[in-house]
Amino acid sequence: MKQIYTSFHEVVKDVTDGSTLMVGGFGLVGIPENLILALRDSGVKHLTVISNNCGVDDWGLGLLLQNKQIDKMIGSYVGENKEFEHQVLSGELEVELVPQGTLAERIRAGGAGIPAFYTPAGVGTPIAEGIEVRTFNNKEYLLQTALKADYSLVRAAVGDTQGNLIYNKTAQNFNPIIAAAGNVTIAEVERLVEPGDLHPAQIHTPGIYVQRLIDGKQEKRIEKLTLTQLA
Amino acid sequence: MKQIYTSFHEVVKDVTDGSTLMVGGFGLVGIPENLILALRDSGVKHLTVISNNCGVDDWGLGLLLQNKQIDKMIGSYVGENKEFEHQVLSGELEVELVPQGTLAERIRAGGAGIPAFYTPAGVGTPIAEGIEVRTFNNKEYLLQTALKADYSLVRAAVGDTQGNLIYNKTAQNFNPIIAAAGNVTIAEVERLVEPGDLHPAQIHTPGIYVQRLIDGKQEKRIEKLTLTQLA
Amino acid sequence: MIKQKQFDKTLIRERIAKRAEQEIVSGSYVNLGIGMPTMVANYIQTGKEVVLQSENGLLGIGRFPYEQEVDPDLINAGKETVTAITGASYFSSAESFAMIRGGHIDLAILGGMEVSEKGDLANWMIPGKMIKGMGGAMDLVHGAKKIVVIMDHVNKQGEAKILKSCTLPLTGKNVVNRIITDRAVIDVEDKGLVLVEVAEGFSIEEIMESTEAALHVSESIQIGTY
Amino acid sequence: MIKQKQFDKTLIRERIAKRAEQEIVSGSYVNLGIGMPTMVANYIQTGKEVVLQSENGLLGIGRFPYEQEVDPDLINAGKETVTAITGASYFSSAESFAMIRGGHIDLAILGGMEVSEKGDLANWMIPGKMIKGMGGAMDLVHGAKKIVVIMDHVNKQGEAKILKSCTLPLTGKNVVNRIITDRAVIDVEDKGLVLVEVAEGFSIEEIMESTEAALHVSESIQIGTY
Repeated sequence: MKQIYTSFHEVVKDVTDGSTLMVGGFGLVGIPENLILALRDSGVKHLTVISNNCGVDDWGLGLLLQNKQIDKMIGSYVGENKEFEHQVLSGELEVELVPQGTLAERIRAGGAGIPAFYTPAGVGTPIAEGIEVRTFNNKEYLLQTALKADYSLVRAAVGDTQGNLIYNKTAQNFNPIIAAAGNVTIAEVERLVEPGDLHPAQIHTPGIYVQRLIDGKQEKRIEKLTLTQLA
Repeated sequence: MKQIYTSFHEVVKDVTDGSTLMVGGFGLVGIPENLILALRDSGVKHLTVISNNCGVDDWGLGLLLQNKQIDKMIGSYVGENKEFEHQVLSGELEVELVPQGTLAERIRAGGAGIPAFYTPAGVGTPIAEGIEVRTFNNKEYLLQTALKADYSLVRAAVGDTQGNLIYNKTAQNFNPIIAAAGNVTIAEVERLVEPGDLHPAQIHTPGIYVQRLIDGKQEKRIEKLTLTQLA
Repeated sequence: MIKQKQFDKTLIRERIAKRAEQEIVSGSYVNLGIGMPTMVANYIQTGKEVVLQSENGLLGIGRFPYEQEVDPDLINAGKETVTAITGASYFSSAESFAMIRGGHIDLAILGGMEVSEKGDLANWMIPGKMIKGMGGAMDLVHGAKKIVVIMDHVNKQGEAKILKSCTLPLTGKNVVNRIITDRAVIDVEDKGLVLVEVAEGFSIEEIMESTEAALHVSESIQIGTY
Repeated sequence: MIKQKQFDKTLIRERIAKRAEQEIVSGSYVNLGIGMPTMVANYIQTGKEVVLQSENGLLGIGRFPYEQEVDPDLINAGKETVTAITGASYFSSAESFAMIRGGHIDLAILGGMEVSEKGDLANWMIPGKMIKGMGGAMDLVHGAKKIVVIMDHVNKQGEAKILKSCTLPLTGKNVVNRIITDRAVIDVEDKGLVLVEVAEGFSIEEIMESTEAALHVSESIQIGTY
């Protein structure tokens, strides 16, 4: 039922200029490394990218920035990237900053058929400009609308050929909600298995949300290695 | 950190007349059987109950109906219960019928700090009476508000003493969202285990949502036994 | 009326269910409503890959269990004991309706009391009778990519159920894509209702007569297809 | 100014973090912001049962890993490699912020640039400087049951950071419950700011002078508590 690919080049080939992409991950954890590399190589341009962060200068979404493939970025924290700053200041890159919980909920809403919802985050702050404020039970909330994508790129630890996915530890993060919010969802998995190999109650992303699968080895760069020293 | 009870009588003792309860389950599957029995025995009255269904005449929430402990019921389908019909017609019982997906989302919103959201379910139907209609992208939606409860009663297959819960198969249903929407959440578990016995990535309800735990044997009545006959 | 008597109720339901099965495309995700729609599963042709969703939190409904397989915690939305297929997944009711509302289900086959020529559906309450509730129907009609309603063409009194406007309270407005009855297959299009198939033993005229709503006859209409 | 010089920066941060640790009640769920708040974890007294939440989807942050334990897929919200405690759970970002926004976190300890006498907090952007983003701060200030802001009492120029009104763009309006600085503990109450503790080496007058906002002095004020 699902399209199983073996070439990263092929699996992103139909992503056209001007597409809106959602990309899973928090920092460099849980990012679809190989799909991003394939997009860099494809040279697709004028992308709108929805992702919590924007990689670092030489890895993750930072690669697409370097290559000037992104026109607009929607995220919550983009501070680890000098090229990002440069392109914003020069006006090449448009940025929409969204509180992280609002970003997560807007993406979930996109996948769940909820067009809009109210949330307290951002009331009385610059991000409330131009946004409807409404009071429920004497507290103010902002109206926020759903986010959807033409393509959603996610990474899972294990996936079966029916599209069911399981994520590893905090590499889950935005991946399950992004998987549900894409018109076409492409899952890069570290290990591809047969249906029945995953326990039905342990699946984080049911297969219905995934259209394409491909397995690929992960580099898994560590942004900030912090250790407890053996005494 | 959690209060572990051994008496079902004790664990529901502080539920007072007039409380709002959410009760997990779909049909008779995943209902907190022993907590309901304890509420029947406690004789607490004038309850508002939020639950997808209302049990059958002699089991589940039907027991509280029989005992005239429920003043108001919020659910999506209440058809398996003659006493229910009788009390509605006699005006003893108030009913609010909510589309099942709207009910699930209102409960999720209650636990998630979302005061209200828009959904297409019910547009142009009797349930839209008195409800705000709003258009997003040329489609009409209804505004729906969050539901919360004084007490949430859920049932899980396994729980650890930190409150982490795992549900069995379709006994999950409304239980995880109800667990998150109660001011006090009481989990009846079939098996109580130690922290570390559950895999952190397989937990359906993180312990933060659960205040009290108690283990109890389940009867698990089957409403409609349907079999494949051996040829 | 005479022709309807030729079939007993079971045979009529079987005829409708078998025709409805043809709506299911291999590789799709389908939700079958409670009652007659559930029967459609019995007729799914071998070789078709179909994943059935159950709104109580199961993607991948299997057959009914053998006696020794019964798990009281594993039911479908009709509360019947079932099994799960290989590759199934379980989830909460919130996730289940996120899946439905979010447009991820390809097809929902639902029962109907009345359908209007605008595609309005009434299938959940009869004023004056006890109201049991709408369950998941109001979410399904807005969520699934295609909504097929299956029902008898006329009611017990022989009156049309496909109407200019529904007389019963609605489940959803302008939501039905196709109606399949024991007599005909009718599509809901922008211009109105279009008769696309007539069942064996009926004529176009008989369908017109037993339908209150105006019917366009498709240029490619097929007669006696089922 | 003289007194501040007596401490080096590390010692000041340690003093604040240790005092902030006293805010943590045993048996509670706590979110520690990035930077100085994260340091608070180092001072949690033995015997206190505390579960630390990380908004990237972890309930139960443990210590930093030994070298052989490092898992690149296991980080905290500051992107540092961590471990998970026994009884931890992992979940999605949507679930994580449902947990935060839904009021399930007992306490959040956050850094601050400015706090106003109404409890407004500014801690995410300085106009004219590169805007990195607010991350989860705007959700945390509305979600956690208690918000404690920890920061230096004055900025590098010696100017007050506790103001009548914030000059920087806000993170949240009327959200702070308590401010802990290197010099004092101040509560935000309906009547305004209330000075409840003064750190060792400072007088009430010195706190007043280095605070722009009006300060009520608590009847039960304690001097030299930390």
